[in-house]
Amino acid sequence: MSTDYALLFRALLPEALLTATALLVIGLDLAWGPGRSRGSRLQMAVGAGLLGLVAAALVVWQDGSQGTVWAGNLRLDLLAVAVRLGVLGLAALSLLGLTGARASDQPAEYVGLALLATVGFLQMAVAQNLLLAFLALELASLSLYVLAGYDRGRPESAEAALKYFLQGGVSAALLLFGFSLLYGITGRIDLTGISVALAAHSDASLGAVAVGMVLAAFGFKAAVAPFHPWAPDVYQGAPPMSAALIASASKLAGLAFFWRILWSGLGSLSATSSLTGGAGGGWVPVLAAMCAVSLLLGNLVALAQVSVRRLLAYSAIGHAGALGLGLLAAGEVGPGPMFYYAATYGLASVGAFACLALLERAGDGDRIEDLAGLRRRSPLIAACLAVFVLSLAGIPPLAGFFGKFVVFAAALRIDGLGHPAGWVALLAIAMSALALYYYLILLKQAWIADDARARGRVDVPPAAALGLVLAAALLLVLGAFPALLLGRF
Amino acid sequence: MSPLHLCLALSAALFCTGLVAVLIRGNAILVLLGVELMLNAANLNFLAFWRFGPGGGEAGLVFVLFSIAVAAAEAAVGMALVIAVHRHLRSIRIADANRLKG
Amino acid sequence: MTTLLAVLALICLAPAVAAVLVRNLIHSALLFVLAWLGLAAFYLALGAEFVAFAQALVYVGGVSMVALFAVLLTRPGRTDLLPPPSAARAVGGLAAVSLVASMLASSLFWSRLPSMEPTAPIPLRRLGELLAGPYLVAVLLVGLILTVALIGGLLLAAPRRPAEGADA
Amino acid sequence: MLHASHLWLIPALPLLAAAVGAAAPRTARRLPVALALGAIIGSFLLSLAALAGALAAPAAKLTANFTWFWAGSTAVRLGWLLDPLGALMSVLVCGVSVLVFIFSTAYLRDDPRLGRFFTCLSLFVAAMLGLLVANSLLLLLVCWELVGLASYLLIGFWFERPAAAAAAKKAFITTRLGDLGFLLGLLWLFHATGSSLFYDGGAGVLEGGALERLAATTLPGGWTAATGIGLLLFAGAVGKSGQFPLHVWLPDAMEGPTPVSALIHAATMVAAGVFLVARVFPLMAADQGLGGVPVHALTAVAVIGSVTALLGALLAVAQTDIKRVLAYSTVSQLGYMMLAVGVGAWEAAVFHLITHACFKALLFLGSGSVIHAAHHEQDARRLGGLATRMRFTYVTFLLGTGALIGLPLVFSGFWSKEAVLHAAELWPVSHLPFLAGLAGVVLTAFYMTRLVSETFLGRARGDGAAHAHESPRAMTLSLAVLAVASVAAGWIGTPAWPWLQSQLTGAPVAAHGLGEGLGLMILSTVLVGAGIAAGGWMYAHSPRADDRAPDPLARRFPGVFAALVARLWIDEFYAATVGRLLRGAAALAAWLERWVWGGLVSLTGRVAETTGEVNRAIDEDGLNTGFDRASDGLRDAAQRYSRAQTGEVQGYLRAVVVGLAVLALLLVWGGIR
Repeated sequence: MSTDYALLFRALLPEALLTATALLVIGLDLAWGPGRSRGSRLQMAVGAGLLGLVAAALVVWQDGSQGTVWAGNLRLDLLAVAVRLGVLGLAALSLLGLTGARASDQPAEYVGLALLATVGFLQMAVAQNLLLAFLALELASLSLYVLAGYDRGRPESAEAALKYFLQGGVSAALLLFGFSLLYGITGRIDLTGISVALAAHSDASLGAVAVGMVLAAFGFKAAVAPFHPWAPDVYQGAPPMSAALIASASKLAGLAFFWRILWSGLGSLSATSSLTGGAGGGWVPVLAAMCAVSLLLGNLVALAQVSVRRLLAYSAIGHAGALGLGLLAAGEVGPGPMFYYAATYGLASVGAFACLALLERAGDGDRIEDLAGLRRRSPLIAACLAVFVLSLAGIPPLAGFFGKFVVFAAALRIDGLGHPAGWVALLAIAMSALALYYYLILLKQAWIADDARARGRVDVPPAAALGLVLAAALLLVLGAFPALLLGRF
Repeated sequence: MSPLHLCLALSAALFCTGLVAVLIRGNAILVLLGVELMLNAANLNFLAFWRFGPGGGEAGLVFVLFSIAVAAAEAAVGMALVIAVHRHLRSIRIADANRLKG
Repeated sequence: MTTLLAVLALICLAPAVAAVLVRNLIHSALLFVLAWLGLAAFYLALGAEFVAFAQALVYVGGVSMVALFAVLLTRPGRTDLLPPPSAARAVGGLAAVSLVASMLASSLFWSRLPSMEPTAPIPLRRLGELLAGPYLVAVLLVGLILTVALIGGLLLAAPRRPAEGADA
Repeated sequence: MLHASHLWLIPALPLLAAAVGAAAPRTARRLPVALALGAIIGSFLLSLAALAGALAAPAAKLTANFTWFWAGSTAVRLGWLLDPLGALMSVLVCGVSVLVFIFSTAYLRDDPRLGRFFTCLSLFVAAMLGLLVANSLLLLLVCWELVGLASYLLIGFWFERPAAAAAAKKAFITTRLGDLGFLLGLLWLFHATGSSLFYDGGAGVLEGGALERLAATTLPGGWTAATGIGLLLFAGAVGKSGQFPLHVWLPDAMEGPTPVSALIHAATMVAAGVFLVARVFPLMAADQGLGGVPVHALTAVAVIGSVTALLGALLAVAQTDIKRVLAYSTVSQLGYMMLAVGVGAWEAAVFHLITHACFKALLFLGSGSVIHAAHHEQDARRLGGLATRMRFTYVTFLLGTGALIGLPLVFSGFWSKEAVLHAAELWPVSHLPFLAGLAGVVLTAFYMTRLVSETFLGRARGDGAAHAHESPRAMTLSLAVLAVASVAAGWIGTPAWPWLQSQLTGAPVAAHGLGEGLGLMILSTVLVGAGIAAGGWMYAHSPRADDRAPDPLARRFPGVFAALVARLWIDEFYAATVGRLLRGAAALAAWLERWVWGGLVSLTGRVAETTGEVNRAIDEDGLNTGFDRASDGLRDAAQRYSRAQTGEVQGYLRAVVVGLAVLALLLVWGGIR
């Protein structure tokens, strides 16, 4: 085992870099920050954080996939590399967006916590046993709770964080309980061992409870109904870039995480032949049902929202249904479509929240009417917002369309309509028409409606502008050349 | 009743007790402690399966050590959040935190 | 063995249930501490001395202290007695919990777990080797988690300085 | 001669123009205009070259395919296709676009957003051309959606008008309903054949092997995969081409500037649906059905087409807005085209598509000329007497009318409509489409006579009409060219010399002598005459005195006229059914929510309350009007549901716990083993 330390260090180098950067950022701020303006402290923190993220990404890129390390406890396969790069990129965009958000009292700690959360995401992508998985998830979650409550001037932020924390805590307890049952049934905590033991024998009733609890935790992480209620409140109350992290990087990492647990670990309980065979359910039809409810509920309720952020939250619940569908299909066709969808969805979400952050800094509320006249107040934000929203709506040739296309095609490829996923794909397609309606409302306000209050131009700091343009450009490029992502799987 | 079943029954009972605290107590601190109780129930499961379960190995025991640490961290963050909410609302009634809805 | 465990189980469960039922916040918190102590004793009986020690240390020494601090800091002032939960919430909550309870009970009832000979307890030295060996990554992660909790807890709970309030 | 691998140049030119135009500074107003004109003329020349290449080998499907990306082990491939259908359509679209662009330079001369208008137009044309030369259903869908997006921008171009913004949204959303079918069909096809290429040297989806497989795959209920996919793709065409029951958006879309109406809601965009059905005709006809008669998918096309042809003509009768009359007329003519495809004569449909594009563009531009001259007055009741003031517009408009109603022997519409009706007559399944087509002929003649009489004859009944002058040269030039085309475009497909049909099918079509179709020609001539006579008798003979006088038709048949004015209450039907269904579902959902959230205690009270809610919702819906109310119903449902999110976190947790229990129950019930 001891000979592995060098290998282990190499595998964990990105995490080590991020941790060091996080501590460095906080330390530098303590030494250098006092007496300086919030703006320059923020710039220092963001700059250092970006350097750390880029360095980590370079390491991940350089090393590529290394198979399993540390006695099989970490798995650095293609998906892991892709998810790690994606998470690092989304975190970097969030930091860029942070420069356009209302400055907080303690910017360095914010960046430090965001980097530590990213460490959690990175680990979620590679963990191969239940213990590491749980710890990685908790590291990410705890950081996100704090980030959600970071805006200490607004009661909404504290409330959102508390609600997020309570639901997160309960689902963490559920997940831990489910893990304990899995351990009890199989006597193992590594995913390979669990899947081998489950295939040989499984205890029907305890297994069902364990799977139910794992699914509930997945539902929480990805905001799939009926485990979604935290999402609208947190999206609305949390500081915008915290919400962006929760909506993008956290979801991407969560999907990879549950892909590993559900397919590598619990794959033998999936019963993909399900309803047609009549032999028995498994968790696939149940997850399909969750996705269906999520698609219906998210897209329907989004129609009634007056707050842009809540609208994005409900639309996220709808998207979570599609993401879950990608997760379902991933057992059959590999994680490529799921990853593409999650990554491009994350890009659009980060972008949209960065736009909102800029507007909020300019003193606007987050109601849909507040977008009015955006075209005149800042053509850049309006144009980028249009790209993000159209991508979320799934209009070709933006990446959002191909995300939908590959996921639905994958879901139908399992067994056409002979499989529940096929029917959910149909529902998802129908819901995308409904979704268009509320997305158009956003665009109409931003592009067509005139601003009755004649507010001034919105100031866009260069770094934030860079983030917006990068995200929009990536959506365009990935839409035109999906092979850049899909070709890697 | 075998010791294993007894342990599992206790764990299920603790889990449900914690859940009751989470769902019906109006006080945010008690809700947090309820979550802690649920985590404890899961820990108990691990230990019981470690001791009496089919697989053997030390994984269950070690898992509990880590999850106790995690529970402590969660408790700390949770309490801090309760204090943060209290600063704004002057209340730790969980039902008072209902500004965000719809 | 079973008898001892059963007695200890009651010692755990009774204060936990009481903690959920009593109206006084301080009493409730203290009852929770009692339940955790009972659980530590239960772990001891299971042969997990180190875990029992950790449980006692972390929960009785740490979590309950944090909880009491929070109680004192956020005290409503006039009374510790909070209004009882509304009937609708109580009934709704109990209905929900009873669903879960019956789910757990039935799954336990139907489970076919083999009854095995108890595994031997693990000596402390071996535990140390494990933590430095296969579980090293987990130790590192827990370190980070505690760091986050420390930073986050301080940030969230610290009072705002008046200067900051002015321009927020 | 243009090689297939260079076909992408045709859409690329306008796309480039749009991109540069969008980036141009606002002060350079003329730059986007010049770019757009140059690009479209370039595309026109290129498509002529492509047509020459296609006609050199009409039966060959010249393709240039390439792999776009790999999804796992599946290659997603795209490509370009050069065949007479695509090339002819490209020439048509480019040709009409050139004229409309020229017309627009004068029509919108004073609009401050002229540059933006041309940028959008270029984007639109680029998407449309891409759609025509695509050799992949996926690529076609991408362009199809871009066409929709561009049309959204163009219909809503005058976004200051709430009606324009609403119409743009309605058009986008209604067509998207059909697009769902399209997307599904695409996915299914991709799933079934592993390809989305039309022609791929024998491996494409429209070629032998794949077609046989699709026709042999049967679903429960005896349908074949070919039929299912065909119907789904047709759903997309129904939305885009304004077929019943998704035709409601097209008349509203007339809120856009008139050149837009001419280009996209008469000549090109709405034709995309017909083009799609013609393109995938081999797939739709693959299922041989009963006794060698292709019945399944094509029957639906024929039925929908007939209904639309008749319905559009009926609804046009009672409209007073010039552009709305023409819009419903477009709906009706598109119905004819679908009818023709449905009865198996897709080449006749394309023929009618070509002639219709010419004369409908002419009519729309003519109406634009009138509206421009009459200071944006477009209500026929307040026009009148323009025949003398705008002689050139009047004459060209008359020529367009002649083509539309199919005046015999000279006008293009006569020949193309004759081809459609001839095919319908020979359809072995039913005679109803043929009869519907004949009825449409009378109605078309009637409403067009009414429109011409009200607009141009009699005396001016409003200020706008009284002070009208002939339009500028750029406008009349376009009118002149289109007028020539409207008359002459029919000569390439007469029964005596069916050149067009031969080129399209790639096999010589025997010229049937005048004898075979003579009866039909005489019949339709008589019907046209009857329509003109009735219209002339009612409107031209005794024109209304002023703008408030009741419509002569309303005087004679008040009930019928009222029904037509209310558009046969189709919008109301949507509101009553869709809206009511949604509200019922919403009430049910709200009831369930409250039950879970609020606990069992208040159950009894809630039941009573909710029953009342449902009753109230149903009552209110009885009074609702308008298709748009259906979406209000949806929003209402959403609000009810949204209220269930009370903001109390313990309520959320209750939902979580109940959800968990349900999951476990489902898992146990499903039987985890």
